[in-house]
Amino acid sequence: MFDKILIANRGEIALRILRAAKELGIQTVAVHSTADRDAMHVKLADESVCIGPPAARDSYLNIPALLAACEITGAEAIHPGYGFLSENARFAEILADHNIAFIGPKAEHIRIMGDKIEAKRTAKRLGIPCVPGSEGGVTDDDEAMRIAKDIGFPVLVKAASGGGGRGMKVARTPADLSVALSTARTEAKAAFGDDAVYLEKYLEKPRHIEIQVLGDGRGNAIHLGERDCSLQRRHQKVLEESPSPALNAEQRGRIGEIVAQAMRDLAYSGAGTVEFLYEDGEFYFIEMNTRIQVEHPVTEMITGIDLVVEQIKIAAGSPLTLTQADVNFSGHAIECRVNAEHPSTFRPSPGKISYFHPPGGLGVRVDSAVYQGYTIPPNYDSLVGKLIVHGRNRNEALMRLRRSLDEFIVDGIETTIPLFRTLVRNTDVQNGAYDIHWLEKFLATGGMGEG
Amino acid sequence: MFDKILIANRGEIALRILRAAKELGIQTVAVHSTADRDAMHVKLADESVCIGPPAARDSYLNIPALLAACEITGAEAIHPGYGFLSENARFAEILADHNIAFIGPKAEHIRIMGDKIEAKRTAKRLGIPCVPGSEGGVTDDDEAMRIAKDIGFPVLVKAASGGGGRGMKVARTPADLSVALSTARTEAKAAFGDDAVYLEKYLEKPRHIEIQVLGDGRGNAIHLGERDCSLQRRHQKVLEESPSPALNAEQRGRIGEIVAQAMRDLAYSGAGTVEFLYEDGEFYFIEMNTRIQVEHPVTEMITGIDLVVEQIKIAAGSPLTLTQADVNFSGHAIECRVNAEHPSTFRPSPGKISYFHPPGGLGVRVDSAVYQGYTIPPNYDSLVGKLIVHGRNRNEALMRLRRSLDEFIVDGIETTIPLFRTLVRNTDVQNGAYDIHWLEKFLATGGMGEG
Amino acid sequence: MKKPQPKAAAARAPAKSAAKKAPAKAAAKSAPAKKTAPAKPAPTSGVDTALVEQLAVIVAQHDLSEIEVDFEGLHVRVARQAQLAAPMIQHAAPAQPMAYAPAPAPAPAPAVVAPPPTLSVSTPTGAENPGAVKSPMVGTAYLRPSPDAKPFVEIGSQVKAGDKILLIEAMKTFNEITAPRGGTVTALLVEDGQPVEYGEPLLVIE
Amino acid sequence: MKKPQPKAAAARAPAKSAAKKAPAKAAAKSAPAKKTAPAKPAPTSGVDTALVEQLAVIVAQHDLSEIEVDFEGLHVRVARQAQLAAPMIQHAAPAQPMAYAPAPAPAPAPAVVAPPPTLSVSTPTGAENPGAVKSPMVGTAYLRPSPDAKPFVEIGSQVKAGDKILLIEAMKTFNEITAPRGGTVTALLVEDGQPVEYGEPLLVIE
Repeated sequence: MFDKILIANRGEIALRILRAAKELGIQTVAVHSTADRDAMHVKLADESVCIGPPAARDSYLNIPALLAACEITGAEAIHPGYGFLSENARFAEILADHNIAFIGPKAEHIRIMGDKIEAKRTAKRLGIPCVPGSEGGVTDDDEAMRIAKDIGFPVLVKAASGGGGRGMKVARTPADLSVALSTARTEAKAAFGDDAVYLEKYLEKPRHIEIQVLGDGRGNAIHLGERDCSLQRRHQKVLEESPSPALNAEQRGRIGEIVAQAMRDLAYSGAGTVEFLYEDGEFYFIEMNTRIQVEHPVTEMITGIDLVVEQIKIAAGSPLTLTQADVNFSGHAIECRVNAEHPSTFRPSPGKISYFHPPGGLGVRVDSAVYQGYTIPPNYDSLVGKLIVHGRNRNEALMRLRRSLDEFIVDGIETTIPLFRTLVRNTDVQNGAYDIHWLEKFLATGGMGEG
Repeated sequence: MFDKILIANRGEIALRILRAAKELGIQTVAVHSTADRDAMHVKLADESVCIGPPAARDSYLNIPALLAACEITGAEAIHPGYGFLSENARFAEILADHNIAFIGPKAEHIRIMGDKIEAKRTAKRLGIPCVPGSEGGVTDDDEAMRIAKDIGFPVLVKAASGGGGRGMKVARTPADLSVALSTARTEAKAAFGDDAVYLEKYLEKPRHIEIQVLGDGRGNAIHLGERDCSLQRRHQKVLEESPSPALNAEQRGRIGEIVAQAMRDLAYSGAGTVEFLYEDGEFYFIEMNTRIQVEHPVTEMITGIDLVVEQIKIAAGSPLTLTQADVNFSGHAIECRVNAEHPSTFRPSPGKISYFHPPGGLGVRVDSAVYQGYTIPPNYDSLVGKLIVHGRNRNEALMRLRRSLDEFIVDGIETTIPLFRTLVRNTDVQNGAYDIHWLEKFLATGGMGEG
Repeated sequence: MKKPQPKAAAARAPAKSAAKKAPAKAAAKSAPAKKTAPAKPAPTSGVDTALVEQLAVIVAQHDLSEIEVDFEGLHVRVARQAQLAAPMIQHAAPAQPMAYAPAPAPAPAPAVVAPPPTLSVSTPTGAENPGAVKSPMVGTAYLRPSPDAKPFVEIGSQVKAGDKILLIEAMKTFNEITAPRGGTVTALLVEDGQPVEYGEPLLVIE
Repeated sequence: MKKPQPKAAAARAPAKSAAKKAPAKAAAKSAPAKKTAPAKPAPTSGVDTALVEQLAVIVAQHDLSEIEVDFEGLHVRVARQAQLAAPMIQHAAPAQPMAYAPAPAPAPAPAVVAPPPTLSVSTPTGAENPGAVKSPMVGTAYLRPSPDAKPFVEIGSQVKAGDKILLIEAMKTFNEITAPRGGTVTALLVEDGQPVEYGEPLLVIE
């Protein structure tokens, strides 16, 4: 096991990593920018090193500074958290060159999963279900119709060189296809100078469901069930829960085992998440995140497994001691990401926290790196903290979430707590009847009563 | 189910009850003395009623005021918490006369268990193991010797009318007995005017182990395992854990089932705790507490069962829906009672909390009714809050306790947090090698380095 | 840079935040014993109350907590709860006596959001009338002996000490509340049939 | 008494505690300033209240908590709750840059107790010399080009802008640190071979 690790991140995840390290009896080095000298994890760490000015490229993304910090403190390993350098394959390689352990997967797996096309190709090869579609660009209308019928309508016609929604058309029925094809081609030609399009199954109201995995790089891998992260705003997850209200145990076991087997075949090492869209009982691969995720506590609460501790153990060379049979799902967990933002306009609200009182009691967990008197700097993301509740069933978790949200006080800045107070009282949320478009629609139709 | 309950208590247990009620969707009435108008549960309750001046006899023990508060708010039930009126059989009867539900057991069971002699007689009748001893006063030395040999040495010779340790002598061997008898008789005669003595098995280094039970008053009852509360100072529990480091699953199951069966025979209703001394594999009944206990969260953490919710459901007339098979013990939990006291002299330290920052993260629960700016009044007990940790095993729980104690900040008053920081680093505590005398000895021999 | 060795040492010193605050606490304790000088002191016992008065002015003007003078057998100590203390108390205790945290509607009303809770320490309402008669018990206040009868008192009523002024009913028992002193009823603070808690002001006799 | 109906309404209004606290905070900040306006006390009892007054001004101006004077049989003690305000301000933003929370020894040393943590916001060290040259990187500082060589600079050295003054080694690379301006080296703040972090003052050129 490591004697000392360096935490190359900030905010709540830095504190999360510090807590795991302390519980393992490992010394901690906090590195921080000048904007983060008062961060809680800096105060709690055994050692701290200022590595640069506020701009992330000069501090948290500054690889030479991180290496120098390891050198002067003697840290043997770096935990990258999420964001920043956590999915930078080159960083993992550089660390290897310097005999510093990277607490994350192998560089090659980071690289594969960081490339959308390569990731999808790998997923297919490993038997992970993907969105059905044409293999490549389609130029012939008859071929397009044959493929579309094969996939099943509705289908999405996408510019092969596209992005950002331009050159995308939906054909709901065979009759719509030729118009969709010609419009998409025209737009694609205009936008990208290339009129090649491809076809893909169009999902009307998918949920975002992701599978948490752990592998030890030696061919052992397990899954820890799913998280339902369908409540999103601008592709940012807002509230996550597990189990998903949409899945049953049989479905969970099936997709979980497919993913776990894929990770065994890959000899994947560390924690990872395979993300899917889910509709009508089918899963469609989106991407794989080769790092710990913001919403990992949801899985920890229902399995009792400390994912960050497992990451560290694996990076230190331990084989996975957990088997799939050791993973028991108990109860229901929900996480709310409390951001320093206006609860309906989402305008960022950095600044000084004049009063901070987190909720407590049975089944309530708060992962937050703020404290009363702390100033949230404007330089980074707006996450104030995560409120995670656990109950014996979904209803108990919802009631617990409601009462703990009502106890939570963060004064001096605007936060999204009022948004969650509204969501937990919403019938659709209570019924689990939401998809990835639900929250945007709810907000657009005045769900928060304003803006 | 009740629509509205009144919480006839204060401090952390009042907040605990409020949280359970909110999670059940029940309206809450907080009653409080003038000293507690700023209490957190008063601020969070749906309604609050000031029932009297600071002295408990004029407020929290003032039955007419409580009845009047029910009358003007329409509360249908009263939760008494612990202490105050929680084990007052007459109060339970008066509430029944006024058609107000008492969230606790039947008055007759409170009365039986409130009388030491009656409690022991009942325990024996129900098959609960008791400390072996003479049936009553012993006057004849030969009879005393016969009984002593039957019990097994060492034996304790106690004044029949005694109390407070006067007239108590230990005979370690048969040779000591006659001196012990005559000394005890002389002391007993002088102190109580009655030289009758009785004999009892003397326990050298017992542990305090208690069994949590739930019954529905209809003959259904289950046990929820044990709590080891051996770390005590002046008969006050300081740190509690479950499972006990001294018991194995077979012992737990055996004593648990004895107690559960006794509660079935009694048709006991609500939550209760049967307390034992434990030595050399044997249990000896001390007393039964017919209420929720301070250390109940330890059991909640390893079973996932909300004991206060169960109390309320049972009082509302629900049959017990949990069966013994539903009670699964998962991991290990430890509770520290953080008091407003000097950590080595235990001098009370009421006053204003100038900074409060509870620990967070995985497996950490804080049950506290204080907040920054709150003044702990000098009128009541000194409990600031309870820190409860849960881990997959005892070692994980201890490491988690250590790191969370190191994060816990309560400024402005003295607290016993430093005592726990020392205890969690103590080898005996780490090994679970302690009995009910351990902490007193540790403190007396300068374990805290001072006083 | 924070390093383990120097830190442990450095930390131990400033760590005793409680100790640091001790002098402040001691001061705070002595403060409430605010022996402020009487407004119009007549010279008594040969003690120069004019001096006391002057010291009192100084102690206030300069926002002091205390002045002590020993001179030729005269010992004078003037203490005061300094103004400075106020913002501190307020900071944790904003002057908003009604700022209790609201409860969310427990009924599952979909769109109703609980207003944010606040944790603050209430300050006794300074505006409270010293002539207020407070409820000695929890119950329901009645202003008249029976529904058809005239009220015991009205605004403007003259009362003598011992006069019945109200009834408070608790557990079907009607408790007579009598005037603690004579005077004129200048305000009725409760309505007929209103529930009252312990210490709640009922009416004002001036 | 708090009742559901009026409460919901009342609570919504005062909920904005952040706004409420603003004036209190402002007061706290302005408070230490307002101890002027000396009164004009006439001497009484032979006690020199002008002295008391002067002491009062001093005690405030210098943010003292207490002055005690014994002189020819006169004893004067002037105290002020200045201290009270200080811990409060500190509490949100203490002027103690080194008050970071100490880490407990992670090695399982049975009897070692972690010093209590503190959470406080550091203020930039005001005492920092404007002539300080700060480290542009993390690494190990060296004062001489090689172990046997003479140091680049010593206290008293005259330097021109661009002169080599230090090396900082990171990843086996020695980075030359040059003087940002000319002047005299008046302080060396690091030792040879000392690890330095970003922004750490290395030496002072004045």
